[in-house]
Amino acid sequence: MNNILKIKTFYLFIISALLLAVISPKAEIDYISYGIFALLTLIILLISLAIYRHKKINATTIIKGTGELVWRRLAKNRTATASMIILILLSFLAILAPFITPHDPLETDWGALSQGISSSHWLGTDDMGRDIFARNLFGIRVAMGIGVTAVVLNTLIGTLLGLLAGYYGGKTDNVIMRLLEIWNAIPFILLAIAVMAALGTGIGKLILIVSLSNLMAFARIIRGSVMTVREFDYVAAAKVIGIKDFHIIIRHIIPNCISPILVLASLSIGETILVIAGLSFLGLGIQPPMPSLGGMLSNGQQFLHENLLMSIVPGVTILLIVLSFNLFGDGVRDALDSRLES
Amino acid sequence: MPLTVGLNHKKITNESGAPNNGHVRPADTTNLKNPLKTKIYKDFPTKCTDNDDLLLQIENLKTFFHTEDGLIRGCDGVSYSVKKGQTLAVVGESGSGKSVTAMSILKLIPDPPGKIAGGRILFKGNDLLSFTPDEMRKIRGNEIAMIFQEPMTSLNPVMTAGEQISESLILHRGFNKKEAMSNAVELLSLVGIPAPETRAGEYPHQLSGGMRQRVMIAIALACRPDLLIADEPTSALDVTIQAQILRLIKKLQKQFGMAVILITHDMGVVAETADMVAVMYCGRIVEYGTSHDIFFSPRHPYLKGLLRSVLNIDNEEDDLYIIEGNIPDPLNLPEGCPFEPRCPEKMDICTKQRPEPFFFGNVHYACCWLHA
Amino acid sequence: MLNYTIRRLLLLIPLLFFISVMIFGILKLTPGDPAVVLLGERATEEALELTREKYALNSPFYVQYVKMMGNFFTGELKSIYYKENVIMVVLKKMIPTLELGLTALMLAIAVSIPAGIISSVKRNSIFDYTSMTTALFGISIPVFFTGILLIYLFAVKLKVLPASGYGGSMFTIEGLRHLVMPAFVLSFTMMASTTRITRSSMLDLLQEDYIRTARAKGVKENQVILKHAFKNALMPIATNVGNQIARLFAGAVLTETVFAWPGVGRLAVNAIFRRDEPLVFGCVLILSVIYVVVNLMVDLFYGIINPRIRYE
Amino acid sequence: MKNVFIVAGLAIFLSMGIIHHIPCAEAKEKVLRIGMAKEPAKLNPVFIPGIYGEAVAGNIFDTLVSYKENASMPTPLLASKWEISEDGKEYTFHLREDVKFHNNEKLTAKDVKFTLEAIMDTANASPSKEFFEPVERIETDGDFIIKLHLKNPYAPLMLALGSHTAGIMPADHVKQVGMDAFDSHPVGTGPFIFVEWLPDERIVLKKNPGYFLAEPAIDKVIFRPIPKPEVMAAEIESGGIDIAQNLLPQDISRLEKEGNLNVMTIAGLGNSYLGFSYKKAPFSDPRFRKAVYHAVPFDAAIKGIWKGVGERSYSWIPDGVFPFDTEYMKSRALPHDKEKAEEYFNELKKEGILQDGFEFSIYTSQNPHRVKIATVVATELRKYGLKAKVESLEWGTLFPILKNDSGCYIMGWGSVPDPDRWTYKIFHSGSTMNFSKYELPEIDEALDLGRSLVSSKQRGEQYIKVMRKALGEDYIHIPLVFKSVTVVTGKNIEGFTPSPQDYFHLVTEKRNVTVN
Repeated sequence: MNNILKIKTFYLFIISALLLAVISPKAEIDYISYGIFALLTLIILLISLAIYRHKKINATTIIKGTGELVWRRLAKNRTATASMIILILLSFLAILAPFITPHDPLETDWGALSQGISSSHWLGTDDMGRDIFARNLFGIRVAMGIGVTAVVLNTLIGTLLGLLAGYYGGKTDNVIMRLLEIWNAIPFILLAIAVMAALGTGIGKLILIVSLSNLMAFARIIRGSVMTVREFDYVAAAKVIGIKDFHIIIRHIIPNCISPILVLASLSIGETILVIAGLSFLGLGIQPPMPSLGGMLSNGQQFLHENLLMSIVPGVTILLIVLSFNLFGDGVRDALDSRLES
Repeated sequence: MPLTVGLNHKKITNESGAPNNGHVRPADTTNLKNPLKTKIYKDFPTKCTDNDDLLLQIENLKTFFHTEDGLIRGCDGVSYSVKKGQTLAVVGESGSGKSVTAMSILKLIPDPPGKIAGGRILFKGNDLLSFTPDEMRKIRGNEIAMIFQEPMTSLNPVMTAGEQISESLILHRGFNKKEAMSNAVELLSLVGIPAPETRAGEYPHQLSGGMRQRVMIAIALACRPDLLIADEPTSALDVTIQAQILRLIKKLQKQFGMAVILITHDMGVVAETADMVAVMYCGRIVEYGTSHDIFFSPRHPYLKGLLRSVLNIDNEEDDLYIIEGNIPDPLNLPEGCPFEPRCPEKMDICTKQRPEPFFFGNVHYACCWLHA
Repeated sequence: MLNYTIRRLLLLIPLLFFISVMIFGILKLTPGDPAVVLLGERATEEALELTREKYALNSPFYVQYVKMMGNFFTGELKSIYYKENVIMVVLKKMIPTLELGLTALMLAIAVSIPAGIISSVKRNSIFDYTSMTTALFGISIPVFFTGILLIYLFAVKLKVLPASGYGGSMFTIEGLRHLVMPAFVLSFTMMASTTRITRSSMLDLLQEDYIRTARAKGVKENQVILKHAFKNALMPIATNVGNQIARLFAGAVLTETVFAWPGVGRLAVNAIFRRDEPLVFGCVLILSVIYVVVNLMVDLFYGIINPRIRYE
Repeated sequence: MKNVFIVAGLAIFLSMGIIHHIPCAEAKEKVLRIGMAKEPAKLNPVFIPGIYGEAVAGNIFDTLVSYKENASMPTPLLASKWEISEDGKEYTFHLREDVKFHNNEKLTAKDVKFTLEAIMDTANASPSKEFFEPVERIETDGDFIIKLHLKNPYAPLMLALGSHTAGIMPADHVKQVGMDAFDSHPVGTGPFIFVEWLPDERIVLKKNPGYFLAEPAIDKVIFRPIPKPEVMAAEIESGGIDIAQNLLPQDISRLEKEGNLNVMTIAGLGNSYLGFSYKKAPFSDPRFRKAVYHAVPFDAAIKGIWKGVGERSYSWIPDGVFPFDTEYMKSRALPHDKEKAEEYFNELKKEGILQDGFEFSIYTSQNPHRVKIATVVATELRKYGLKAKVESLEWGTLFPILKNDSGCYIMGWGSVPDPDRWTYKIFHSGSTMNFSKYELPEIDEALDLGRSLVSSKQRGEQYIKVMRKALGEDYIHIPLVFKSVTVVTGKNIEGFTPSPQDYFHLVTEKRNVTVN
């Protein structure tokens, strides 16, 4: 039993279980967030058990799986681990937002306009008397939530296109790449604005448009690695013995392109969050009364004299989120790209 | 081991070796006296005799690498010398420190993590280690030149062959662009490249492996160096091209009276070209002598093993002889003789103490307790 | 090389056709009525009808498209809001855009390439750490946040630089004073990512064998770095600069909004908000053409610096 | 290789400098720089759709009568005197004979006739056509007398003739050049002559030395559109402009405290209101509208958002403008009362008119204050299970949505101090601006009477009837705020006072603004 304590994720599980217990009395404030957090704790438990079992089985063999090697190299990289910790902290804050702040982010308090930091409002209030700390937390939730979903979608679509173009080559490759070239030629932000103005704003449309943003980058890299993998003999061998394309792609091609996908995905999360913040800064994306970091920043620009906090807090939060994702991305790239040792 | 080309048909001249006064032996003699056979020079002659035909003399060179995991002794007290026009072959498995020694001569060891920790490198009488970077630069490419193993990656892909050759001419001989280019074309024809004018304007990716190696040689010989260090020049080429390149080096050596240090792991190449041979293992020379001594009276078990594992057509044994095990971990070298774990004739003393050189005649020596 | 360029330029035509169809499609989806923008609050119904007639706003989809494309190329496509030929309106805004964009581009390259080279040569030195951390901040900080901070610091507090707006051509003092902050903000992100790319590609290249050959030839160290290593690093750097230029357009829109800079990006954004369909159509088309041409220039630049790529 | 790259970059740089004209050096002339919140869409009076066009046109063109100094009393300008017949159907104007256009053509009655007929001509689709609806025939008597014949008496005609959208244009010149070209290069009789218009950058006017009232004291006027209010504040502080308008309340109070700029505030005529649909459920049910009135702390919110720049409004008719009925309307305002709101909402939910979690949008323009008040309403209504979303849209998108019954919206009007101007078109069932689709026969009847009656006392009664029914009983709108007009000028500007309609009057019979 004792070596289960050696696994870090188990500690994560203990912390989140503790948190779960602590906030359970206040659960009725926001059942959904409480539910999500409970689910997350369960997932962390399952992961730590899986690692524990994995460690027990091949405790003897010295040969480490590539996954473990990569994880070890990532763990060794101090900045990457620091960024992971910050990200975990931020996501906990985001999910547990309703339980942390006493204030509702939308609640206006006309008596307390643009107040500085005080015991009741930890980061002061904005021009409509709303608690900046609360709005910031919900802003993180929105920014990270949309950012990650958009990137996941972006990765899936980009990889699919890259796979099709790379694997089948010839005409399909040509068609897909030409279309992507056209899609890439239109300056993205104008396209986003035009679509938003056309279809109206809202989170769903925001995710949709952002997830179509840099398909070209994904497709080109995946296509490249698929083409190299396709030339290997074992792929030819698989074809020879009659395995259907689909299986070949799943079993042979994708595992070999995982590392470029992972690297590009983790590096592009930061950028996607910046794009989302940019769109809400221009007044698209998330509409009031929902809080959004970009929106708070653009509103804050009118109160530079009176209340600088209104601009500094959301700006620094975006910076912190994007910085940790970029550090994490660099860590993943260095870990996967063995040639470039630190 | 690549199949050697007819080992025995090359006539080995039984040079007794030039008078070896002033020949230098490794300094750190151990305390154990050697009662029987050979004289041991306790310490170095203080002033090295400036024998006019002695070009390069390395004395107890130590090059260490301070890596995160610990200290790696790339080259641990190596001494050898080269005379004008002479070819010294440095042989050993990869990781034996032969390249490190060569690179240390030109001080091309990347500073972090590598450092030249001790010893002297006397070139034409003065110690290169005391040279300033500028002085070193005057030597590199001008008096000592070097060619490398990988022709594919050793040429700058965005510069034409002609430009890369004329660069050292412009640098050391002060030629202007036009002069240097015409000289480069000459050099290209010298190294046997057909239609040199067109080739000079072409980029490395347009040339074949053999041709690129010839361009490398042309670059090295641009300023008629006195010493050419060839770090496994033929290992990456196929056998037919290999022979051409070796013959080319031999011809140019004669033509310019140039000394050559040939680093290789292929005994066949050694047999064909070398006057003197140094066998290295784990950063040290384990046997040194004329090629005749090495091939006909090998003393060190490692050398014997090397020679036996060379494929030989007229050798009846059907299975191939291999030297057991592999090179010890450089981070923690064994106490005694580094070859001890793999040595078929090892004794218990081998595990306790490092053997020092025992001489057979005045040139040929081997570091092995068998001959104590 | 020449016929490759011509072929790429010919490729532009189908590209433009697709882009224009796509933009037109999006515009048609947009609710709202451009005629209203023209007439404003007190417009009567038949007055609106008249305007729609004038701009053929309610004829079938493809008729409008053909009409619009025709007008665009013959130069009669008039912006509803500016009452002027679309191409002229965009050209008038082109100068501030170019001034901002090119200054940012030059600033970024001038700073990032030396910084990248030095930090790759002096690895893990203080210079390396500082430039890498600033670079990391550069790609993480939102463009408009830096903008707001600078406005607060230099315009509001120190009152040294004008808060925003365009002060005339950059060759006048007033013009320059207005250009300083927006150019810096726009170039900061680009500077950051180019430095990172330069450093990592230089690090790779300095391990290459031909660098060792160059040193063995006795070439001076800074020659080795500049002539041999950097010349090979130009390609990954050019790729990065290529797609940075794409971000330059997007970033420019945000920077132009924060600094009220009358650039083409902001013109397009306002046009979209104002439902000025002809102007939106013209703007996005011209911006896309510029973007494609710039990418072509980057590819040609490849051809020059990389002998391996011979454009047949 | 590298230097080719650098040389190319420099070449582009230099070429840009040359083709961009170097601005003419400003000699020591008196220049007044005015910051405007929005760029005028049009300068041709017939086409001017909004107050920003009127503000600039006011300095280029002259009108028959002027309301510049006194917003409710017409004073002579191009017309030295005028008579109105008893039945109010015939207006005769006597023009001054010493007036010349900027292109030296003499001003005559045919120019006035041409301008008014251009406004009435449907082909020009003029936004101010409806204000000249009652005019039947215009005849000129010689060069300097002009007669207007009306179908029926129409009191607000004088206001229409005094508004800058009725600036007199040179007939021959316009016929020759055409309306559109005239719009990009207007020629009038006013104190300033049009020089150039760089869209989104500036509009430049120079002084008209031969102006009949007086030679303007400033040589040149530059109007600079600065859409973002915080940027306007920074520009006036850093001396980039001399006169700034529409600043944010927090900047106004700060500048007042700092005291190194003149800050002048006067009551405004612009009213913002929260409107409901009269036809679409659940907004059509008065209880829903009353519930919303109770649910939102309007007084506190308006004070918090508009701060000193506006005071709460209880009716469409501002305080101090006839008919004076503010006291009664104030008494009809509903206090912030959560229980009452809850009660109404539950009633509606019980009767099935309102479902729980009812989703709807509050449509508003992009004016930051209106977006904030809409956010407050949305936030408060969430407490009663209503999911409200704020949609702040550009005018072009907003107008069609409002026209076909948006349900719930925030709009605002500002105009001349005559009740007809913004009651007729807001409450009359026929008017396109009646976004609430408010339709009551007795309201229509009262409004028509208000237009045709001559004596202001009788007209006043009609408007009081309309206000009390629409706002006091039906609560079809919740009036929000009368935004006061604040103008900030540098200390070196003399003689300038703000106008209730955000106009910039530089030269009138009483003032001649100077820059020293």
